[in-house]
Amino acid sequence: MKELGALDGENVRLKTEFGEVILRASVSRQAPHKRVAFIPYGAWASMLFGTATHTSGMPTLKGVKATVERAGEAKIATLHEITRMKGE
Amino acid sequence: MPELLIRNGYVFDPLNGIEGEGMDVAVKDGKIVERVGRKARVLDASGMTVMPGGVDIHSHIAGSKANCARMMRPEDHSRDPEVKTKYARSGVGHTIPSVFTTGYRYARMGYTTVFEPATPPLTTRHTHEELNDIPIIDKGCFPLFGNNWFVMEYVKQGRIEELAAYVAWMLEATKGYAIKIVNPGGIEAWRWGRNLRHLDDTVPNFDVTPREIVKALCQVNKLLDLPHAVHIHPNGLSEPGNYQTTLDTMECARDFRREGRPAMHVTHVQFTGRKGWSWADVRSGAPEIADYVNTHDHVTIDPGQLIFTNVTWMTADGPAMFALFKLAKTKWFNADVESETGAGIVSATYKKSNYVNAMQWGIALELALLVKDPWKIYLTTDHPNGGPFTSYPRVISWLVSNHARQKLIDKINKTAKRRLNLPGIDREYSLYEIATITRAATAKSLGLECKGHLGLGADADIAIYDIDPTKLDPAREYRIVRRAFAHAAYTLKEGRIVVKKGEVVRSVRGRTFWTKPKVSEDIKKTMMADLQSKFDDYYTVRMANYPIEERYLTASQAITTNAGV
Amino acid sequence: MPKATLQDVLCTFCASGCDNLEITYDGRIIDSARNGCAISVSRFTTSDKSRLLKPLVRKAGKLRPTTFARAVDRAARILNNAKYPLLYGWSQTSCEAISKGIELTELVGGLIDNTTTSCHGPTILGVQDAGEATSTLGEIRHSADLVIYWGCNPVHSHPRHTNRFTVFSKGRFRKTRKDRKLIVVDVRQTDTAKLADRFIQVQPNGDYELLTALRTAINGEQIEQETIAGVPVETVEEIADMMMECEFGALFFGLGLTMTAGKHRNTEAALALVKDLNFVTKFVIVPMRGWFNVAGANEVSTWQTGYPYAVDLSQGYPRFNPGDTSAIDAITRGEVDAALVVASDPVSHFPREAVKHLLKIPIIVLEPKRTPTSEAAEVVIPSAILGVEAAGTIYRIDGVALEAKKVIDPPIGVRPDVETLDTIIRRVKKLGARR
Amino acid sequence: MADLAITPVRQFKIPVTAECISPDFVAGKSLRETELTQVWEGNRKVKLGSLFKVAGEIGRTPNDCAIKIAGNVSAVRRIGYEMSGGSIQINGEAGMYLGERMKAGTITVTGNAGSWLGTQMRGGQIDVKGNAGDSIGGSVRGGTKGMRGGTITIHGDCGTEAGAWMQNGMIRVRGACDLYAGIHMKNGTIVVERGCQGRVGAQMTGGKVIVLGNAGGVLPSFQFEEIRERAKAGDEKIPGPFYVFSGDVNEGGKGQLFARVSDNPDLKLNERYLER
Repeated sequence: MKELGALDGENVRLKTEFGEVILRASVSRQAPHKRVAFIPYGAWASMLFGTATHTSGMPTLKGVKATVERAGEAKIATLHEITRMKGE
Repeated sequence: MPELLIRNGYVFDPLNGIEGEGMDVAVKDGKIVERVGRKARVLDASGMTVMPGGVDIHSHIAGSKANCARMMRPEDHSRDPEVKTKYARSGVGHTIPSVFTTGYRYARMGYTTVFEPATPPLTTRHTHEELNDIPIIDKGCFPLFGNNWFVMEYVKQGRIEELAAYVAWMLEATKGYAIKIVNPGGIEAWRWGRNLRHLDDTVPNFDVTPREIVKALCQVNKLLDLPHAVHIHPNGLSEPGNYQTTLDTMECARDFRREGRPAMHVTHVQFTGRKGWSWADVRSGAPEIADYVNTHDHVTIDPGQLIFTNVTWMTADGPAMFALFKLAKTKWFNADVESETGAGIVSATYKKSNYVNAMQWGIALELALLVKDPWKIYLTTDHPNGGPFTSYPRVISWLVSNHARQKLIDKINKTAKRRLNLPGIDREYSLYEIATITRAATAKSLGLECKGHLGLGADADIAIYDIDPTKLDPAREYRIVRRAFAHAAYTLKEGRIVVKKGEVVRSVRGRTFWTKPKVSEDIKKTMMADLQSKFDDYYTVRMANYPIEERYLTASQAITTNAGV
Repeated sequence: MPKATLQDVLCTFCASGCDNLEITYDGRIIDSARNGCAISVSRFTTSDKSRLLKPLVRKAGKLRPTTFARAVDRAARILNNAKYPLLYGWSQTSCEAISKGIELTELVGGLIDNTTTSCHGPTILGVQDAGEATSTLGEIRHSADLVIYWGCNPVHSHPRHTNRFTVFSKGRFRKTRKDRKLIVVDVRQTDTAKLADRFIQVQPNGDYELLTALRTAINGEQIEQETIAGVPVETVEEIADMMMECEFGALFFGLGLTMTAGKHRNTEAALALVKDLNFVTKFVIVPMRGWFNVAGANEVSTWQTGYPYAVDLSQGYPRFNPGDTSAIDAITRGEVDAALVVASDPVSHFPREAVKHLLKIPIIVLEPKRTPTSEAAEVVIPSAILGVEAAGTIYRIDGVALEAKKVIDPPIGVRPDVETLDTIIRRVKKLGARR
Repeated sequence: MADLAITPVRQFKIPVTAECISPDFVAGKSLRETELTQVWEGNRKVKLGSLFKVAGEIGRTPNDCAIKIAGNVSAVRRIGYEMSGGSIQINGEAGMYLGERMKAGTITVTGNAGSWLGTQMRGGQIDVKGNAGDSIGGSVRGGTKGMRGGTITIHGDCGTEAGAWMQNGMIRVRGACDLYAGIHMKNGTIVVERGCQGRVGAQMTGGKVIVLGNAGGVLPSFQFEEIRERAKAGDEKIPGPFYVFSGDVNEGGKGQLFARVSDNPDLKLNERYLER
């Protein structure tokens, strides 16, 4: 968080090769884990995953390379908006 | 259900002493009856052999072990699929068939009753879910007791009556049929990566010996008057020189014989019937074991015939499976069950050229040929350990025809051929004897009065094979015998035709047999107090959730016995 | 109806199978759920507003209430006309319902897959190559003197795991915490790691290298690298010694292995490590299965079709090859033309690309509560909540079968999945399955 | 060689299983017969003729048959199943299980090919101009025997587990490989010209993997042997120099891993093991 200059509770934008999403950042209670962010599963996190399963049926849902930046005023999408974005 | 008359078949019904007489069999409401009306449907069995439906006493077809093996071996399934038809669900086969395929493939061979010989009590709800799904055949399962903590503690304290009450409670709780012992004490030693080799070794932390466990449970079997004998897989599986342990184990049951009924059944004796000191020196212990069985009436056996094909070893004997895995170096699965038993699975292939495999194949056949009384030995391959149950017709061809045996003997490992007694044995089973070891004797051993025979009141489970016993010489035309037993002309289950010309034409639901020994209340009360005080310490499930309700079995058939305790 | 209490009830959250819950209820309202963990309480609150109470069918773009018969008919027609339907979910419904699901899949010629495909599917693929040395959880409580949690965080995911089965439990041969050593391996110091005697921080996606190094050390071979996945080689040797010197070791692993790069090969390496350890001591391995009946979905699918998940029955017999017949792959390639989703929410949890395709095809949903998937569906049929409003069999982490109990009646008109599926099957048969 | 043109009538979405598109199946059949052959499209049995236009002539024996497929058949599985001669030319995208259990003959693909290409193949040639999927030349699920012979050449990149459980034969990837190239390999040779993601030769028991380009590190279960000037791939000698590792020691493996020195600076510290 310090490197980012982000404050606890501030919105950040996460981007991976497959998609991006705005989420609220908070200091991890189970730190230190430098340069690693943790997101609970769900509609928002699944915006960031690819579908390649390499003959395992399982997409890569952990250890995914992502960039994090402060999102300024951008709002967090509602569940409805997230589903609509996935449909485009 | 319409009445049915099976006309003019050659009937083999060993229990009622009928050997190939041309006669009719009348069926009404699923039972064999004296006669039927004129409008009864007629099934012309002229020129064909009519037998009771096959009864398999020992075949690993259901439960947590079988399912872990299925899950672990997709390569075994993809080669042997069954496409769905109008009457039959789809499935997969070879060494561990899926449940629907299991029922259909048994019915195609004219088998109508099969028992799962080893279920950990804690996971028996799983076994019953699979048994419920297996179509057509009647069935049951044997819960494992040989390494159970409560059993070993009662044996240590010598409280046989409480032990009997505990076994009665467990049989009712798990809806099990008979007492099964596997490597008594040895699987408890496997908790620390060790095993027990002999009957008088001591079980760590419990201070009892396998001999004491076996004797106590044989005594309990008698006290509870259970329909079947104690079904045991002795210590020292696959160890060279373990035939002596088998003989000593048989000796334990000597004074628990019951009038006209044996006290012990030793299973897949081929795996524990070896003389010699090392793998390179395995010899056949069959003559000694056959001699013991011929000269005593308190024990019966089944050979666990080996087939030269790819198989899946599967037994509760965890330590033995790990030892075999170190030799086979294929896939190994192990699952110990808290305070009760264990399980081990290894995928393997039996080769004619391999010395030990060839000896195992020979020992099993020697047992079948040297035991004189067909009521004391039953046909099994300990499916899927020795081979899949679908290979029973091939085993039958080896038993009825010395020529068939000799052809294969010439192809096996030369040293094994020299050291086996098999080449010198020319006994050939008659169809009557085959009918005995595949249905009449097994039904009698299991104590199933309505099975394995065609007398009045028996279940109308009938197999009709396209063999004319008056014209066919099984010894010469063993291929015809093999093909006939592989694809029954007709199989009837409780009077309904389920298989025609080896194909399933109707799927019916089979019943699950279990025993319910009646024990006196006061003994039960003291036992229940022990159980309630220790259950939460020994198990991670609550005692209230351990028993399986009778409604859980889609078609339940309880056999009650009056315990002498 | 006076207030009543039910003892020894099974919790319907995770696969630990805690079956000593005490539920007090009054008519159709549950008052309290005691003896379980904090999460179990939420599983027994049934009256929240997102509850589905009426069958819904999409007309002119909007989901409108309809009768059960009409919803079943619509569902049956969609599945019957599809050329490659997917029947997905199954991990939070009963084994009896799963059995109906397989029958329906065979009838309509489709693909049946459960949430294993995005959870511990790689574990099973690993077992199919390397085998598995495991045991029921009670054996570990009684005997384990070394416990390892690798890539899992039971303090949050399986809250009572440590005090029912491992370091805080009371076993016959291990009575207290000091009779056991606890090692935690994770990419961060989780709350579970804070309980550990040794915490090993591994770099993300480095599990395979670390597992391989441990095997090399246990096989007595020389490791030539200084650090493996961020762990110094001396630590690797130390951990290897701890594993070899224990009397009975237990390795629990979670999605840290199955979801990171390497997937089924990570789990295979862990299974092989435990297999190697059995040559020197007694060791078992147990996956930390998620949903309370995901193991049941594998068991039923295996005994009926021979395969644990991702089973293609479209050609009249079972075929299995994750990557080809698994839900996420088949959907992403646009092969699936209809879907039945039971007790699961793929629209939320599937990767975005897969959801894009899923939203293009007609979806039938059997679900107790509204979810993004039910919002996007053609047909929605409410289900009674298993373990609360309906009884049925489930399988615990270690394959022990237990019975989920029915505590209260479901809302009027809401049926258990097994009944709904049975009705759909009969309807499809009446429509005359073509094949 | 008699040319048989099989052209998809549309872009298939529902999976099609058509192992009948193989010289062995069509050899000696009439065009009519071939068109009437039943194939699966999803859960429907349809005539081959309804999915593909079939034109040209069919040779009497497999070796006389040259099948030409123009268009995207990425949804068609098992083309060239167990073929023992002749050729298949796919101008476009090929599907999964291409040339599974193939004994001889050649398959060429101008576009990309799917996963499980050349599974358990015994001989013959497969040549893909574009990229290939995962587990090429590998085994079936739960099986322990991959390809036994023949050659697979991928001009683009290929996915994970190339040559899994490989028993023998040759795989040459002109592009890059994802993780686990040569996993569980028993014998045979794999050449990867533009590097791998890593974990090369995991759990291999024999055979040889030659990596030009960065190998993505070496597993701790491999031991550094020496630096060799050249590596032998079949009858070809590939100039090095190469770091040579042996493994996988966890499986008692005698496999060899060649990583070119110039592309693998991260392996430099192994040079300290060289005797001065």
